[in-house]
Amino acid sequence: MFEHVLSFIIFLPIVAGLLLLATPANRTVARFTGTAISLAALVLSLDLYTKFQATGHLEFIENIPWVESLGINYSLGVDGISLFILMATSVLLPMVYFIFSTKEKGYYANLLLVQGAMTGAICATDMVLFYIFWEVMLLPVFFMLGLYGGEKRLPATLKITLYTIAGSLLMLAAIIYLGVSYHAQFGEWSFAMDKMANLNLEGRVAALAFFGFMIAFAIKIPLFPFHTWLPDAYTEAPTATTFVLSAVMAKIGVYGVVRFVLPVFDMEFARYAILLAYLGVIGMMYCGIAAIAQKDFKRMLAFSSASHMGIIALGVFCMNVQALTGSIYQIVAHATSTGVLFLFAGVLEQRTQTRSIADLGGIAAKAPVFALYFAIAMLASVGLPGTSGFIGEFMIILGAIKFNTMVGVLAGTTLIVGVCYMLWMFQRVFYENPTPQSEGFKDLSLVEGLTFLPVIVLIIAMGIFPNTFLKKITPSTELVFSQSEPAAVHTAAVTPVQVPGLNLEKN
Amino acid sequence: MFADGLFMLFAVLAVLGAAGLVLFRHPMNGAMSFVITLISLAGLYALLSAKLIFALQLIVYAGAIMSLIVFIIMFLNIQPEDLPKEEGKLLNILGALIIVAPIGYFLVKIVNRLPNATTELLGNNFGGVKPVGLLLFKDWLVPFEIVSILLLVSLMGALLLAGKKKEVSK
Amino acid sequence: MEHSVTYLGLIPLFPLMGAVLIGLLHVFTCNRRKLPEMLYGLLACVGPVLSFIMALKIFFALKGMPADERFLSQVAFTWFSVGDLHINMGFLADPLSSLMLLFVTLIGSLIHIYSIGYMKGDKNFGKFFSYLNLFLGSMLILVLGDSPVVMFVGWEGVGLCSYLLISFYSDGTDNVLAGNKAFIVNRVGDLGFVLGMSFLFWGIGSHGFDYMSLKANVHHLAPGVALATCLLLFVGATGKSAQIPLYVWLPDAMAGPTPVSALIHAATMVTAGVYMVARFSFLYAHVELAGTIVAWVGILTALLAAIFGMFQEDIKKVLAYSTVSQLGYMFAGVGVAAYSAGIFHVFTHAFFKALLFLGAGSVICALHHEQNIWKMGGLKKKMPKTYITMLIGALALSGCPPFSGFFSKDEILYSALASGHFGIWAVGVLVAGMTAYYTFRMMFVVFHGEPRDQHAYDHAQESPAVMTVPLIILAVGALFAGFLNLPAIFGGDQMVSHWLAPSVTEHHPHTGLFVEIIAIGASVVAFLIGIKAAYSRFGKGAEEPNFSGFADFAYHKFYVDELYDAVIVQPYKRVGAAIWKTIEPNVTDAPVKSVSTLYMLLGSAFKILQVGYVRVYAIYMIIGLSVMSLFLSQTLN
Amino acid sequence: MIHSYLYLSIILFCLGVVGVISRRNVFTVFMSIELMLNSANLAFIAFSRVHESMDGHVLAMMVMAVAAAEAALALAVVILLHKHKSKLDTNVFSLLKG
Repeated sequence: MFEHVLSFIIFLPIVAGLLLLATPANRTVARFTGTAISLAALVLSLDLYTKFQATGHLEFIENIPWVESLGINYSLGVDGISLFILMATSVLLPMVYFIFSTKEKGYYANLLLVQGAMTGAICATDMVLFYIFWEVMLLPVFFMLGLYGGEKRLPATLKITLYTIAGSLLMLAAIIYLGVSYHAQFGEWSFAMDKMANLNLEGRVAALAFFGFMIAFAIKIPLFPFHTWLPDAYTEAPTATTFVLSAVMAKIGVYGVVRFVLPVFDMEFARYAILLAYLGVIGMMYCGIAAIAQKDFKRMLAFSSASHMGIIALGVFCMNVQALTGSIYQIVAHATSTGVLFLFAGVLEQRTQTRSIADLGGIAAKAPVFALYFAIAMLASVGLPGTSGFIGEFMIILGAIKFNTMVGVLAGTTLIVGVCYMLWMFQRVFYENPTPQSEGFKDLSLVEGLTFLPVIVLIIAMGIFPNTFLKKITPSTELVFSQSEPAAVHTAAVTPVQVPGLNLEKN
Repeated sequence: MFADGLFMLFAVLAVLGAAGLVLFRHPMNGAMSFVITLISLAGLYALLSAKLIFALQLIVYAGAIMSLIVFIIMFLNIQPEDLPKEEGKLLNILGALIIVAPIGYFLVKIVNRLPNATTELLGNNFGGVKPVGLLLFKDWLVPFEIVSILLLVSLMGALLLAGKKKEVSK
Repeated sequence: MEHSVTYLGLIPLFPLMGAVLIGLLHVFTCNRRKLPEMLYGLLACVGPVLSFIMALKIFFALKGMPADERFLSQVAFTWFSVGDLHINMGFLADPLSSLMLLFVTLIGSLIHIYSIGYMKGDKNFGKFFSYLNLFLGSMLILVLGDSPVVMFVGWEGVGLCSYLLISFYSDGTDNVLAGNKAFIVNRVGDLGFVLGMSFLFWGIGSHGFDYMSLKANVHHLAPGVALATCLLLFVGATGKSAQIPLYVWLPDAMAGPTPVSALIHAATMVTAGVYMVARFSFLYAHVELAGTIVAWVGILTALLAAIFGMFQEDIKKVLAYSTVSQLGYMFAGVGVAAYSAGIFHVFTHAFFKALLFLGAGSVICALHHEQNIWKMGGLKKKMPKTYITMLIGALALSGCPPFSGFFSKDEILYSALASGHFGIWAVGVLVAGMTAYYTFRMMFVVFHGEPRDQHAYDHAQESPAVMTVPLIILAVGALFAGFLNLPAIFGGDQMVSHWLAPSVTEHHPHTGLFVEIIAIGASVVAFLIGIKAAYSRFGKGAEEPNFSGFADFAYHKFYVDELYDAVIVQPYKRVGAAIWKTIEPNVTDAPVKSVSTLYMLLGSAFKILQVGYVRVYAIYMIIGLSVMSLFLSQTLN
Repeated sequence: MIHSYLYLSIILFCLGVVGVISRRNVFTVFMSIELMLNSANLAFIAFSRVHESMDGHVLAMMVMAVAAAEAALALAVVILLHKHKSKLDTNVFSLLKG
């Protein structure tokens, strides 16, 4: 069984979700199934984690021919990069079932489906398979948002649909282009990710394919200026959906860039990295500044999430091992901080029946445990050393400085931008005097407290002992750059597009 | 030559009947001229050695279906004032002809590319009941069954529509 | 040269564990039933006292070694390691950090004890001590960290505690705003710190990023990068140590409880910037220009803060500006490469400023949280212990020989003069006079003359022993700490300077006795003029003055806060609102919106064709067919 | 020779189309559709003769069956229409208007 552990992690939730939809199970059964299945996936993932060798290469490979005439395989595998995102998915999702109990059967079924599909997208090493999981993971989100969302859910659903479908189609075109190019260059059909890295891509069409991939991932991440679906969707979606979107799904965009774009389009990447890096930095500042103007705390967190995603994406574009590792680390850190903040926002909303910052106040005195948890997650989100947020952010800024001084300095402003809106929000909601809505605020119950405890512990552990986690990631990230060593000779000849900015070496 | 003469006769009758259908104001007149078309078509089928179809055209089409239509027209007891007032009918028809002309031209062009063939009457039981029936129940069995279902469905549909009368009156 | 030990990590760990323990106890009991304050008090004091004992142990361990081998280090574990970036969670105790350790733990312990009295009856008693312990732990990490990154952990940790403690009375909006301001302004500095670290790493960090390796490789650093690094790190220092242009948070930070002001915003945290510059002395010694900039920024801050201090009416703000001013001196000291002088001033300042703050706290407590000096007066008789101890502190602050402040400040001014920074020296002497003036203005108004608020005066009484004993201990420190670094001219042997020598890169300029006498003489004269002016103006009791002209301008702190608000805060908010209200819907969202608008337009255009008659739809279809046929018939011949 | 049959089929088809799109009387429209079906039948039979294969005959029978089904339904609809609106005008059906 163990050689198919990845398939189990992927298909256990999917099958359970479909069964739930097909059978007339009631809400309680659905919730229980969801909890049990997600915990089972967690156990399997933990087992996987402990057995992971950290060689830097793919492990737990499964490879079954699927559409042989086109060289499409059902192939799975994890390396340090994907393992980490997989773990984030498996560890964080079970929480959702414990906290919010008042949802319908279909909601839990969709949650299970999205979990399986996301895991599939993370583990897939064949581009077509990845594309299929990528599309499948979007569907449950549409349903959860459109069926169970807030008041303005329909425009939000429409927007996210328009955006993501547009991106996905571009990616599909690019994938087909890659397959055809592979056939043209090597005489056989294949969509395997590792073979694609051998492709020699040049010219205008390759650039178009590169942008096809990049736009699809940029929309998912979301990178400025493709982020406008995010505030609406994050605000209107039910809490657990927002959590899934921000904690994991957005990260698959970044992961896609690392896994598919970086090895395959090394030349294009080297050429356009500076532009993309600026987009990341601008997005970080833009969304961070916009966050301060929000009156709705969920929307504020949405902008904060977009702001952080800008910096995470930046880490990938900096093309050095520190920044890339920082990004991967920050992906999980962000899931444990901002993602969990969304859950806390859900708790707040559930108890006070309001999302307006102005309606709240003085909660710290009413609910010290909740305030403590919230504060820890918030501090991790602003990157305080000793919490998970610092390590990644520091390495990204460090890498960005090497990549381009100007970008690095701008990236550094995340330290200031983040703290402004977070403190402002914390002050209004948790300090000052209680308002009528927060008057009877109840602290976290024992179950809730225990549910959140592992994440809080994880935040601290990731801040104090990051190396235990980094040991699994770094072999893979170091390989990303050592593999493209021959390509690096190429890329040295590539002139990056000219953007104002200083270079450290020139100083 | 005799066959050509017959063809010309039937063809002219068919076109005239069709033109009458399009031009007559009252549907009863139209139906009558359409019957002429159908009967002349039956004759043409016979010239093409389609014996069974010739018979069916006369019995089913000219006989059954047209009787039904005529019956309904009479049943409704249509007065000339019930008919839609079609001002500029001829103009409409002229416009329609202009629209349709390219289609006809295109089809004619296609036909011109086909090899011409003679249409002598064929013996050896071509188009007779037995060979057509064998073909129908061997090669075309499934479509045949589907058509039968279609007929059944339309029958029930007609019944349902007729049955709606009561609900409406309520 | 380095000696590996295993107990360094324990020093910050004691208070940190105390913080976690107290914090958890508080969080889980505060809304149910209150635990006795004594329990929290005892728990809170255990950590700092244990750390102090360890600090003593380290001090004596170092003392027992040869001078150039005084380095104790411990690598607790690999913190993170990616590529050639290799950061250990490592601690380093050398003369510099051991000196810091000693006074931080000593003053920290005293203030913990004092706080038991000061915070009596507060409903968040446990929370307070949890934060205080957390602060001490972070400060010790800052001091002990063996690489800039570990120092940054403490650096941010103390910033966090500062935020938490300033906004401790969290039901008042102003307090929380002051906390926010402190954190955000500090973050601006931290940006500089992080960028400085990054430059340093890409410059010379790949051979190891701890101070020892950096020091060994510093000559590989390109001059431009070195200057940039120095200045960026100094930006970090200006944030933490409240220098121009980031000093604005410190006066507002007085919103926190007074022991916090004493411990964090006077004695320890705010001196972290000076400590950091001294830590990087090898770097600053490498780039002379950077040092000069640091010195000038420092001395100008000293001048500016002294001007502000002369016109304040809140007793804690007077002290806050004097802290800013004294920090300016310290930077002037480290800027002119007199690192030991700067650190020595940190050391003495910690004693007398903590003393002054605690004394002020005692006064504030006695007057039921009245902080306006114009509502006090004549307290000398009511609170003799507080008065005498505060007088010692004030004399030390004003630089009266032989109090500790005199020696340390004089050392700085002498170094500035001796190294040829004449302007800095001149401004420094001027500021010394102003310091004496505003310090004694405060003392005279508060303790001398007639009571201005008879009711409050009648209820005032001397604070309990738990508060006065730390005052007395600190007063002893403020009196005698100066003798530790007695210069040769007074028959001393500059113990502190010699002690620090292995840690900092400095060279003592050799000048004649004459220069030294000029320096001392000028300082003493400035002190006398200052105190005379204060006495003639306020000695016999004075009423609250009405300010006009320059004084009014200074009373409003040159409107710097308003300027920052108008130039940075408001535009920032406005940009945020503009993005949200204008740019987001009209610019970035425009492509998506235009797609949907396009579809709507097309829809309404095609709607005209939808007449509803099936016949017309048939006509459309036939027209389509017809057009297609026309086209296709072209292809046939 | 066979061309003549096909030309006739085209002429009848075009007349049927003209009837459908230019007339408003439901019966005429309906019978025009029948006319088009018949023109198709003619083409079937003609091609059947050319290829000397009887599949066309079978198809023609199918078309007749469809025509019969259509007649049954269409006439039912016409009756309803007449009942409700007392009109035989196709313009009465305008529910599809956007």
